[in-house]
Amino acid sequence: MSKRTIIPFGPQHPVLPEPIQLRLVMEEERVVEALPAVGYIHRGLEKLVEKKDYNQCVFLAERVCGICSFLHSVTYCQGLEEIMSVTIPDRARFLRLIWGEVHRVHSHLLWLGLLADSFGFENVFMHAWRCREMVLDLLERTAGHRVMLGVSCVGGVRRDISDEGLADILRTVDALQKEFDEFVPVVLNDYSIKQRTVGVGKLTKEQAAELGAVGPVARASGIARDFRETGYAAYGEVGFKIVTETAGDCYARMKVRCGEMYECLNMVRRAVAAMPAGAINVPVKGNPTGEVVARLEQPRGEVIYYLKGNGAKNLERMRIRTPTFANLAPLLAMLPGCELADVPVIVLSIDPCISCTER
Amino acid sequence: MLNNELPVTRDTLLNEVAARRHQGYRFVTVTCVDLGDRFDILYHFDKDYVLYNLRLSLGRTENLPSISSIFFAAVLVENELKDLFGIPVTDLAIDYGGRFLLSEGSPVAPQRKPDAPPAQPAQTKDGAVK
Amino acid sequence: MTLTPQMLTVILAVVLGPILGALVSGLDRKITARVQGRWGPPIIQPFYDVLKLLRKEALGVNRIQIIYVWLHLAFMILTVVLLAMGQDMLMALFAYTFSSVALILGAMSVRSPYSRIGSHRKIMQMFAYEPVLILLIVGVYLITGSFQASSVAQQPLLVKLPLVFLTFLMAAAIKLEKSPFDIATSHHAHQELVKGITIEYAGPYLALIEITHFYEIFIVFAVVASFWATSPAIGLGLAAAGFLALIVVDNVFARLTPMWMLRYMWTVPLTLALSNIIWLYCA
Amino acid sequence: MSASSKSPWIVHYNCNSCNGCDIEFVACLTPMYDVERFGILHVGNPKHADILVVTGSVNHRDVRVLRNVYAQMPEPKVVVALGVCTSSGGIFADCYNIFGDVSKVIPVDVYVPACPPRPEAMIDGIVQALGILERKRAGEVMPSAAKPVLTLRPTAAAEAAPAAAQAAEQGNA
Amino acid sequence: MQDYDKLLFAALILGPILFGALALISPSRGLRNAIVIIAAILTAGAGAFLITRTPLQFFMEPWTAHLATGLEFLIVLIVLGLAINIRSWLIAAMALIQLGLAASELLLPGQGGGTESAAPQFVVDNLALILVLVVSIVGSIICVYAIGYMKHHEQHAPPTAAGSGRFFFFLVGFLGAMNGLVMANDLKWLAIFWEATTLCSFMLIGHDRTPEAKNNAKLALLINTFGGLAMMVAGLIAHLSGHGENLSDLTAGWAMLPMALLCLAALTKSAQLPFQSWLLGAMVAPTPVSALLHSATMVKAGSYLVLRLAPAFSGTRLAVIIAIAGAFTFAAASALAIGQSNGKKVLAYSTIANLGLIVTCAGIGTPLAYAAGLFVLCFHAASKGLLFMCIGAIEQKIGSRDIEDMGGIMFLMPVTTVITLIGMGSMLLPPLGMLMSKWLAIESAMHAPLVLFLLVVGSALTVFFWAKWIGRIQTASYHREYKAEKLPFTILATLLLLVLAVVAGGLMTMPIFNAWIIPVVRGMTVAAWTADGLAQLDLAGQLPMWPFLVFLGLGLFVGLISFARFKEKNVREPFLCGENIQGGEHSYNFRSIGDSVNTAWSASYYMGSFFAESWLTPWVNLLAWMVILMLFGTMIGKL
Amino acid sequence: MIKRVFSNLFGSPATRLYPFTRREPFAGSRGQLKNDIAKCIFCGQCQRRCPADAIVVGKKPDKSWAFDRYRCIVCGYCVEVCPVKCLSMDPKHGD
Ligand code: SF4
Ligand code: SF4
Ligand code: SF4
Ligand code: SF4
Ligand code: SF4
Ligand code: SF4
Ligand code: SF4
Ligand code: SF4
Repeated sequence: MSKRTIIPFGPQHPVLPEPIQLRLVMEEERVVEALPAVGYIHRGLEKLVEKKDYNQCVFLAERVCGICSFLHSVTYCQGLEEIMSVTIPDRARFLRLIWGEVHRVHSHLLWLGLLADSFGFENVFMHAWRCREMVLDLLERTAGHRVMLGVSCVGGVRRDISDEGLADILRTVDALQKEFDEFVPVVLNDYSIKQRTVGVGKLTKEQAAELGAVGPVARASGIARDFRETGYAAYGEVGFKIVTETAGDCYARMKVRCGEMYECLNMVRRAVAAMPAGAINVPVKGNPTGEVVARLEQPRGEVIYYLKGNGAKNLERMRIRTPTFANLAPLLAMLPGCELADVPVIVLSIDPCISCTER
Repeated sequence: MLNNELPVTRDTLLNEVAARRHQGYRFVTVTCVDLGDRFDILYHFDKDYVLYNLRLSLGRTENLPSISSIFFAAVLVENELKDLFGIPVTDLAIDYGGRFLLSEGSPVAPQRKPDAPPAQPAQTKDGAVK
Repeated sequence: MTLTPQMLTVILAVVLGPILGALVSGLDRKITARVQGRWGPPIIQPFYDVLKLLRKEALGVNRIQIIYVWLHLAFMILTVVLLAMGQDMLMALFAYTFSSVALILGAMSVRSPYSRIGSHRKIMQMFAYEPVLILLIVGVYLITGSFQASSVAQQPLLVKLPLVFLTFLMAAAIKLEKSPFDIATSHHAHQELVKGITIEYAGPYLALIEITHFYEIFIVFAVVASFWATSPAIGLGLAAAGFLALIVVDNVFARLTPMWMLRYMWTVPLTLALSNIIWLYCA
Repeated sequence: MSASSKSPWIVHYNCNSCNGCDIEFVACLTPMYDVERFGILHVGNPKHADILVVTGSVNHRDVRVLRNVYAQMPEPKVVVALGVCTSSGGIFADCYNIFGDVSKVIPVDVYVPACPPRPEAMIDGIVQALGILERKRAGEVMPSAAKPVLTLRPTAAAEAAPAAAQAAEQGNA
Repeated sequence: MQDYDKLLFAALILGPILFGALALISPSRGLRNAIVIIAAILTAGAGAFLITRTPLQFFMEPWTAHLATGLEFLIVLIVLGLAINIRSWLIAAMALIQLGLAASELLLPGQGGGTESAAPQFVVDNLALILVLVVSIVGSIICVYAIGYMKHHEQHAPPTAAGSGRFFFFLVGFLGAMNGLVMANDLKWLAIFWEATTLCSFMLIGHDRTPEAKNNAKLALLINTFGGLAMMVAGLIAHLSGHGENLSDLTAGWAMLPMALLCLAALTKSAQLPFQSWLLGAMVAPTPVSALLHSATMVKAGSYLVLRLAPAFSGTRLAVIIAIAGAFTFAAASALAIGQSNGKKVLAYSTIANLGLIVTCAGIGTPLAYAAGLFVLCFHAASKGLLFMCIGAIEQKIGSRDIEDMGGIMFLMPVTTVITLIGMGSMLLPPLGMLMSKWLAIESAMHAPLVLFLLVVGSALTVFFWAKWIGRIQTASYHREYKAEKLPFTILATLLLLVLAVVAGGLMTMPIFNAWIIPVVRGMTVAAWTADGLAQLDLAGQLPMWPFLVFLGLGLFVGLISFARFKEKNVREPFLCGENIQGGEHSYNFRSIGDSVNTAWSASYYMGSFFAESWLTPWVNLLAWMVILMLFGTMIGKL
Repeated sequence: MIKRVFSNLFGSPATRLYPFTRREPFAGSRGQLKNDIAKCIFCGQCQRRCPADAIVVGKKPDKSWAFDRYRCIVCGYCVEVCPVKCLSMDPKHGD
């Protein structure tokens, strides 16, 4: 028999929060081939646009993913607003930014916890998720739900944040900043974490460009690409610093995301300060006609919605390409040559989200 | 009609894709729209936040050459086209044999409009592997 | 047959050993939870776990694994008996080693890659800590001139074996599957091997492994305490300190890889233990 | 309560979840909610588990996985379904690749509705499952969980209709 | 010396050679088999009878000295002829030197006694007795096993293979040579039998006459001739220096240089590092050859010689180096075994390691160590002989000797597999013999830090390769059917016989130790031994067996009950992340890419980065050569 | 990390001992849907807008409002569109 080990890694595997299978071929514990088997979470929701009208689909878009749920609905709404030539009020743009960035913090904290868990650092996992509870409480107070904010609509947002709510946001942001100041340097300087991440899952800049990596994965390999630079929502006004690293390993990805968490807090502060008054949405009349590709930067990178309407209240076609879909090919390039113990670390280092990837 | 759109045919597709690669574009994704009589297949590329799109109009039974030899990253989405639209994509770098997203018991080519019968024969029991 | 004090010790150790081990394990979970800012389970949780497991359906993959799990337990108890009898320590170590080997063989007998990879890692673990344990015995021998476990009561060993003590704690971290060495199996679900070596055992068989583990915990901390066997109070204090140190280390370390473990255990602790031993030879 | 319900070990399978339910379930393990208080361990392995937590509806590929996972759990075992996807498919009920809700594949003992349910609601559901686990261990055969539809009628009509009829309507939909 | 002692003596040495010759000329297979079986029974019986007659001394007629000289010339000439035949000029050169040595011994007058000394030419003391028993009992069993094995082998062997008649001649005759070797006291006779075993081994390794077999046979001849050369030089020096050309004289007096040379010869024969290569190469031979020559007996000749000399050099620097050389071999060979997936090579390395352990014990030289050495020798012969026989049977069945191919043999050949498991278990399981021996060895090494360290490393390594091998062969899936196994009668009978011996001996280790080994050791008079050391021996003998037996018994008993009560309905597939394909015997198949069917498989670890033979060998050989040099470095100080 | 370990060990745990300690849900939080049936005019708006088909409104002679909790995704869209505002979101998640 073969000297090679062949194992299914997933779909039901506790290290993988979502079902996906990697068929690993290993020599002892060194991975020589890793191929993904997907489809454990494919529902076919793109086709639901034929059954639900374009307003209902805002909620559908939100449930493409339960992590950056809000950002999905925003992408969808931005796309429709472009087709239908709707200009949304300024306050709505700022609110979208605030919720978006708070979402990014929660997503990155969640990721940090799961990554720590993948290399058995339970304490970091627990602490990251403890901080994340602060963010989720904030979301529930401002939007009415911890996960599915349900505040997006075509033409703006459904819900306003009062001045008191904004003050609440600032307080939480400060509290988070305090936690990060204590916690993030500890994590980044920990000997054992470095052992498990430095030099693991390397992706060179050339590979990243070639294979179309997006988001923190690309930025950790030295590609300074971040769609917030295009200034959608209120990013143009609020401005932000793009965080990049060059090493291209798991540690660099961790550093990028940690840096982004700080940057998120800064943006939220600036957005609250610059928050314009006024309406939060405009009424939208008629049905969409035409096609558009809407893109924005999710916690995991560039998400793309292709939307096509033909004048009916149901869209003709919706297609979603998520950041994880783009990062799968780079992942396959990172795995061969690593050790079995590194597989979960590398997989989680791209912050995979299979749910929206398979739709 | 999208911005930066270029119509291509099956014959010019690979050359155009190669040209994008040469110009430093990044492969973004492929979108397929079933127009009922034909497929619109959109290849999206990006450079400096600007999209460039190739639009290929494909007959309902025509083969589609894979671009995975030029952009490896396209292999997954091309498998998806094969699965969901039943489009025979040829020369895939990794071929999931029509069982990429779908499995035993799934509908065949579910995103294909119903009036056109699937060009692919029904899936075999075990599916094919690469 | 009259009940000699020695027999009494043996019976006490066999009966109370696992109970103490379970309590230590429960305390471990509670303190770990607190260290992580959580409330944690009740301290007697391990008892609930074992009782529950004993009453679950006895699933298995094949029959061979069952024999081994019993041997695993039997040789662990044998180790306790030998130590309690004050018998030869090296022989006790061999019995103990075979207990682990039995678990490994049981886990290897199933055609489950996760279980088998876990077994191989367990072998690597044994390979990593075994020398340290033998050196511990060498150290004791050099001090007391005897291999008998009963000889440790003669004087506080810690005085002459400080480095060996340290390395024994490292070996204990491996034995108890603590970070950074929790590679063959883990109390924690999120491990690449899921449950590694124990993955194919269910219900009562898993309970047997748990009970064996309680014995193992008991042995480990009994050995820690025996570094100051002249005074039970200091010995217990030593065990408590070692216990806390293990929990803290568990919580400030990521799990590291098998290769790292081998490289580490064959350099740092081995050097420490060896220098301690060499110093004893020279002294 | 005996040892069975004081030491429930959980295995979790995410079928088609959008992650919403998933991460809320994970949150239950973290300091704020800490279900280990109840002796709950997330073991990740069906062979060690007492409770199978399912999130999401089942698609055609998940069917076999879910069946396998369930089959590999030793008796007694209970299934807790988190989120509306598990109980009806939720918003995705009409998707083409959905095989059905969880009860079409394995018997479900507790449903926790909402999208996603709050961690508190999940804890409620799991605590409820503990009772069922206990009774199953005692040998009771437990019926699968019901998913009653709440039907309200105009107040006047409600007066007219006998209360019993209304109760009947609330039965298994 | 009584007449029937002479008969016994002849039966042990000449008997096997005679029967071997009969086997060679016997016209039919049936007759040959009968001859082999009779020879085996007679030899074993004679060996057993020797127990009652020990100690014995044989004084030969004076004319036999000339016979010895003649035989010595004959053998050297044969070697020379062979060397020329296979075009190995190095061997030829060594043979020529040997010729010269033999001649010069005739010409140069010895100082003092020489052959006229009153020492007996052959001696049977307890040490020799133990070896005779090992050779004539284990060896005979293996010869019988070979009957069944060779029948199958003839059908599958390459067409170049020599006839089975010749095979049995060397195989059976070898027992005689070996018995002669261990009983010889006179250095000349020792050298004759020594060379005879070399020749036998050359013929048997080359039996299949494939290029590989020929090459490896050549290598064996080369290295062993080198050892033989060292031995003859030792003889010459003894002759010249007047220390007496008898082992008993050597052991009584001080003769460091000849002793060192004899040790060198011993190291080559027992394949200690850096001379291990020939033994590994020898594994191309049919398995009975490996079992007989290369684990159970011939290699024991080397360790026997070291044990024989040990009392004499005990306490000297030579002893220290010998102990280190052995311990180093133990550790290094164990490490090398980890990287091997060829089952026979693993056995070979394990053999080398255990011989190293014996050599170590001889080097340490305390009573406890000496006892440990004897213990290893006996138990290793039985266990390893058994294992080789098992692997031979397995190899003939599955057509491979690769460990990774042995998965699932549980179903194919349940009887052999269980016996193999017991054999392997006997290497690991307390209180069985091998483990107890290792225990004694480590305890006796406590005062030699370097040796101790090497032993510790080695014993940690041993677990690795045994565990993974056991793990592989016993792997079972519930739903597969056990096949009834058909083994040739001779193979089955010998396997059962030997496994019974291993188990019975294993369960009675401490009684055997107390009743046998301790008296043997106590019966020796060694100047360097202290009362303390002897007390240690007794203390070790006091290890109670009952806890082991009780718990082993309990564990097995309860385990077997659970085994029997395990119900089919409780069987579940192994965990494969939920993607098992249920039902059928292949429950370890899973669905993967595109719903394809895949087989889960986990290969054993060989830790190539640490333990690869190819890169480890040069380094350990280098170190081993340094140890050998030190062996003679100690002489320089003395001379 | 060691600092964190000790501050946690000697501090009090973050755990909220649900269900023994309950926190009042935030105002405006979406827990579950409630219908003040006395006000309902059975117009069917909620049914038409509900993205999850969780509501079935019985028309004329046999007026009814049937709500399937096990379908409702708690989005609050129906609350928004109900013309008489008889629908509301209870911040509590259970009964
Ligand atoms: S990663 Fe999260 S969701 Fe997945 S098993 Fe672990 S705790 Fe559960
Ligand atoms: S990548 Fe997709 S699934 Fe993941 S968080 Fe973003 S939107 Fe959600
Ligand atoms: S992969 Fe992403 S969405 Fe999935 S569990 Fe992990 S963090 Fe959540
Ligand atoms: S993994 Fe171990 S240390 Fe962590 S909580 Fe579980 S039992 Fe405690
Ligand atoms: S119930 Fe809602 S949150 Fe849960 S998986 Fe389904 S869509 Fe996601
Ligand atoms: S929209 Fe309001 S009034 Fe109309 S049916 Fe629904 S609940 Fe009743
Ligand atoms: S309320 Fe809306 S749905 Fe009802 S009749 Fe008026 S417009 Fe139509
Ligand atoms: S809350 Fe949303 S899902 Fe629930 S009934 Fe109302 S519209 Fe439907």
